[in-house]
Amino acid sequence: MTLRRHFPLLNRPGPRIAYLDSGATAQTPDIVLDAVRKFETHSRANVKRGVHRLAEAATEAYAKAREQVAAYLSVSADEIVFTSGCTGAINLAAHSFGTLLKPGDEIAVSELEHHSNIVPWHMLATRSGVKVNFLPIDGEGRVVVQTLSPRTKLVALAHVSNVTGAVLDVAAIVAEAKRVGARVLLDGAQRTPHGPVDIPALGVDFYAFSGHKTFAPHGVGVLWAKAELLDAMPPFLGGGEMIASVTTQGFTPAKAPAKFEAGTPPISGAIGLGAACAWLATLDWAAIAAHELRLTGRLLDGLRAVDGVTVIGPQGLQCRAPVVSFDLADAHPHDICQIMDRHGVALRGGHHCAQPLHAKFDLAGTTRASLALYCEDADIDLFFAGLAEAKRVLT
Amino acid sequence: MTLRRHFPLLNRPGPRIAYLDSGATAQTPDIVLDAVRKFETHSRANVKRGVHRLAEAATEAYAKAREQVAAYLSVSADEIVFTSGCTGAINLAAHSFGTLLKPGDEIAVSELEHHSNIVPWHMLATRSGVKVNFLPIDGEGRVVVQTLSPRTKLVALAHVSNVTGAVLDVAAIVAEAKRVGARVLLDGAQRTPHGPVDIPALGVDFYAFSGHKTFAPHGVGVLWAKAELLDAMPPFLGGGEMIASVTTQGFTPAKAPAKFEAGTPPISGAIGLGAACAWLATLDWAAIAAHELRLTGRLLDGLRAVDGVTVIGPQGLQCRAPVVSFDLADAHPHDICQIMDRHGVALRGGHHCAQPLHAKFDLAGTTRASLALYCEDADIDLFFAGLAEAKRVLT
Amino acid sequence: MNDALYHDALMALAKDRTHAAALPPGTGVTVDNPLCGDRVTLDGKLENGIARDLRHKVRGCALCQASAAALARVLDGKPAATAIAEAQVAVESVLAGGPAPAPWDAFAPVARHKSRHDCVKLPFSAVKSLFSGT
Amino acid sequence: MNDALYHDALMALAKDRTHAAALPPGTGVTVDNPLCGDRVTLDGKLENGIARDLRHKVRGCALCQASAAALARVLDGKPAATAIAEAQVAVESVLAGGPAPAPWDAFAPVARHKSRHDCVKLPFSAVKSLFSGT
Ligand SMILES: Cc1ncc(COP(=O)(O)O)c(C=O)c1O
Ligand SMILES: Cc1ncc(COP(=O)(O)O)c(C=O)c1O
Repeated sequence: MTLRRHFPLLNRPGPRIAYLDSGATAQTPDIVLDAVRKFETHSRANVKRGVHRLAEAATEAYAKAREQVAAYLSVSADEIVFTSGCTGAINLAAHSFGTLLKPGDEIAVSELEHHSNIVPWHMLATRSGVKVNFLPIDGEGRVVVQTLSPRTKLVALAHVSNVTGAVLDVAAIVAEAKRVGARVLLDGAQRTPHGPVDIPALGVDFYAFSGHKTFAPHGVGVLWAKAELLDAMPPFLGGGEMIASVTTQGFTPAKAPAKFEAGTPPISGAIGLGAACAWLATLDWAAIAAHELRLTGRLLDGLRAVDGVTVIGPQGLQCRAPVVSFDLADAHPHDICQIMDRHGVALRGGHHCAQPLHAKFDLAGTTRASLALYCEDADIDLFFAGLAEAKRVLT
Repeated sequence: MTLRRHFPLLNRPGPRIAYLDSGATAQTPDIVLDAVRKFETHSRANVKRGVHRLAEAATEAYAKAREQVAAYLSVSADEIVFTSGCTGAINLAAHSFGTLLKPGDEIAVSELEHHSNIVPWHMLATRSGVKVNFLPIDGEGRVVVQTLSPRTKLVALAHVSNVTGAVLDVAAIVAEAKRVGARVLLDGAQRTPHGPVDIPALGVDFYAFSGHKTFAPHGVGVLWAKAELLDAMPPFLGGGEMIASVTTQGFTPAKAPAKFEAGTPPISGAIGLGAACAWLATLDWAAIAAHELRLTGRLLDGLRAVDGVTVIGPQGLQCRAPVVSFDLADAHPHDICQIMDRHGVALRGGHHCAQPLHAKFDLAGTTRASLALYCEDADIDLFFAGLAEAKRVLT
Repeated sequence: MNDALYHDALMALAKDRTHAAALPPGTGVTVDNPLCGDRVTLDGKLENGIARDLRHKVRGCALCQASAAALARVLDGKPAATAIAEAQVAVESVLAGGPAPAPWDAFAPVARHKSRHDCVKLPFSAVKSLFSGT
Repeated sequence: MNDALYHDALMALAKDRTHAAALPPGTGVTVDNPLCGDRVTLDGKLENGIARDLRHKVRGCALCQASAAALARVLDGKPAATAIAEAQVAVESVLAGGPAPAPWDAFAPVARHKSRHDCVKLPFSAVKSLFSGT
């Protein structure tokens, strides 16, 4: 693999950085940095309404970004809403779709969700008397598809778990949701960094993800929703650009996606995300997937051989993304991460914003290695060298 | 003035760009671009919870940005909430402070507000039965400070109008608000680009502004609020990083400002904004203010001399920011802007997200020139050359 | 064709008052472009499919004015369905940078300015809405 | 002082079980750091201002363990008020990169790692809360 060379941070002079924290924030390639820099130095302006040449260029670049993101997801550009991030996207859905729900309606999430796909629904429950149900997870950290209550109006689940790496059985969930007439929202934060997503083939209704985990800038994310839903949903945030008209008496919202993009959008972030999606779309994903899976296999095999290690998540490679979390005897994840850092290995330790999942496994936290397309065997080598040292010092 | 040389877009080879659209989005200096690039190539990672060296560096840079912004406003860093923009900041206030209000409580805005400081309050009114009152404006486009209803709980006003350039009489508003026990929110979007703001001296309770109008990246903004208010207000968006704990039953929010920063924040944007504030704090604002005012005077004098031109806003320079909007006979603002663009002049035409103000003056739109510290006499020369041509062609 | 948007032929159309009228509220149909505030009111009738008495009132930019004038000119006294279809083809061609017969050739420089295309198209929405009931 | 955080002196403190105990829920006081999940439970009593029977239970990282052990060691049998104040001065100095007497000198390498300072400070919150009622 030679993709690593596109990432300036990973190619700085000095000892190798084994960046195994891509699940938190992925590194960003030259092509994205250049797209953002070009905007800032050649066409920086506000979008929409402006007719001078910079405003026209900015508006076109922003529109193109929407097309590039849409193409990555095989959907139509006017179903793409740019948000502040995946969290912003899920909150938008919780508010706008949430206002269409009635007390007594139910929403299903799972025990493995990221807090960003739990707390907005807890808040909606408090606001509006909707009930939040939690689908259980099995011993391998996979969502168990259960019979849904007939009052379920929405099933909101992680496409890929940010802790266990388990890939959701989307077909089974969509079938069960259809049976009870519920909509399906996928939190794709951990899925979009691993290749284009064919949303129509998935058959879901909402899809949310973040720019910064998909090799693009921080501060931008996406909510995709079916046009009919975007039309039916009231706006969430109020402000400039999301209106057709405003008086002292009230306002009329604009059409989607503008209706959901109040105020000046994260223009440079969206342009960076568009560039990232366009670049990712050119890559050989069969090869990358095989590569990511092989490295994941090395992690799983190597961890199995270490006394006192338990992998929290699927033990095999089936339906699995390159995210591996583990517990090492009594050692605290922060201590493990700190020692690994001295070996140049970037890991994350803690509850990974998934306390219910950790409570289920009776752990305060785990240590997580999460890979991306730029990871190589040398990173895995460093990981195991660091782990041996951590084990020696801490246990 | 030599500040222009710091702005790469304004120094591109080729004919001069007379960028008079800073009220929409300001240009960005090298120092901000470099700060962002340095983050992306040297310490890109997610903030908080991470203990590897990149995460530590990112967390420190993000914390430093908060300090830099706080210093620019003379407030304490833990009263600074990073948001997606000024619109995001006002929506946060409308939701979180809004939930503390009761039906029958009143909020005062004015007829000159930007839609971002109207629509969130209209939406709050619909949600919760709060009433929105509009303070009138006078013939010069200034808010008239009137006796407030005793039920007023919040007065939310633009510190500087994005159409008329009028600077609010903050002391008078704060005195009247205090009299009825109302809080004061200032929308500082058009104020922060013109020098440090001494918030404690203003005596207000909330302050909102945008990064991209303050020479920093898009996709970031700030809500400042008094610590006691941040403590009293419930969170707005739910997600990672804003919680102390989460279970399947509910959640406990973290302390402010984390409580209001759900999910991964706009890290690079905040770092850019911090760098911008730190740079701005080093400049000679007495000189810049005099310079901006002199150029504004040239605009006002020159426009007065053109047959058929009406300036919408204060006719003099007293309590006035460098924003000048005008109407030219029957010519449509977009036509004016388009012709000006051929002269390299970037203006904005339309309702500037202030339809109630334009309705008051019985206009569909105006043409606006908005200045920043990098503007020079040559820009004003180009403006008048272009305007003569626009007048010749269009009227 | 000149690159300047506001060349003489276009401004002549924009200032052409032949079919302009001070239509009181409630007359004909009115369409809006909320993005730029343009508003077109159009009135007229069909007699055996022939468009008659076309009158427009435009609160909008020169491009919108010119487009409304051009449309009224090519429609008045013609079989509406065909004339509208032909005008539509012409305007789409010219906005895509292609050729078009007079008076639509006057809009050629607009092709490069995507943000202004809607200004030219607004009168087309109005005419379709005006004659859609028939 | 070694640059490695987890040098022998620090790990010896972290593994020092002298004052460790399996405190059942409800014993002593418990403080949390929600950011990293560390939790310290501390028990003990004051006799004429002298700290006695200090016992800690830490679910947390090695730094937090070591700090709890060090604190129990320097407090047990000493006048609580002065000993806590001295320990506080020492730990603040060492985390700011300054000098400190043993056992606090073991924490010197933590100075460079701001994200870990709270781990060291958590047992101090516990002890202040434990003895605040007195
Ligand atoms: C599965 C999952 N969902 C949601 C999020 C939230 O994303 P963000 O913090 O970028 O809004 C994350 C990342 O932290 C995640 O891993
Ligand atoms: C006075 C005023 N308030 C609020 C805003 C909204 O700012 P933003 O679009 O950056 O959220 C603007 C800018 O458009 C403004 O000029």
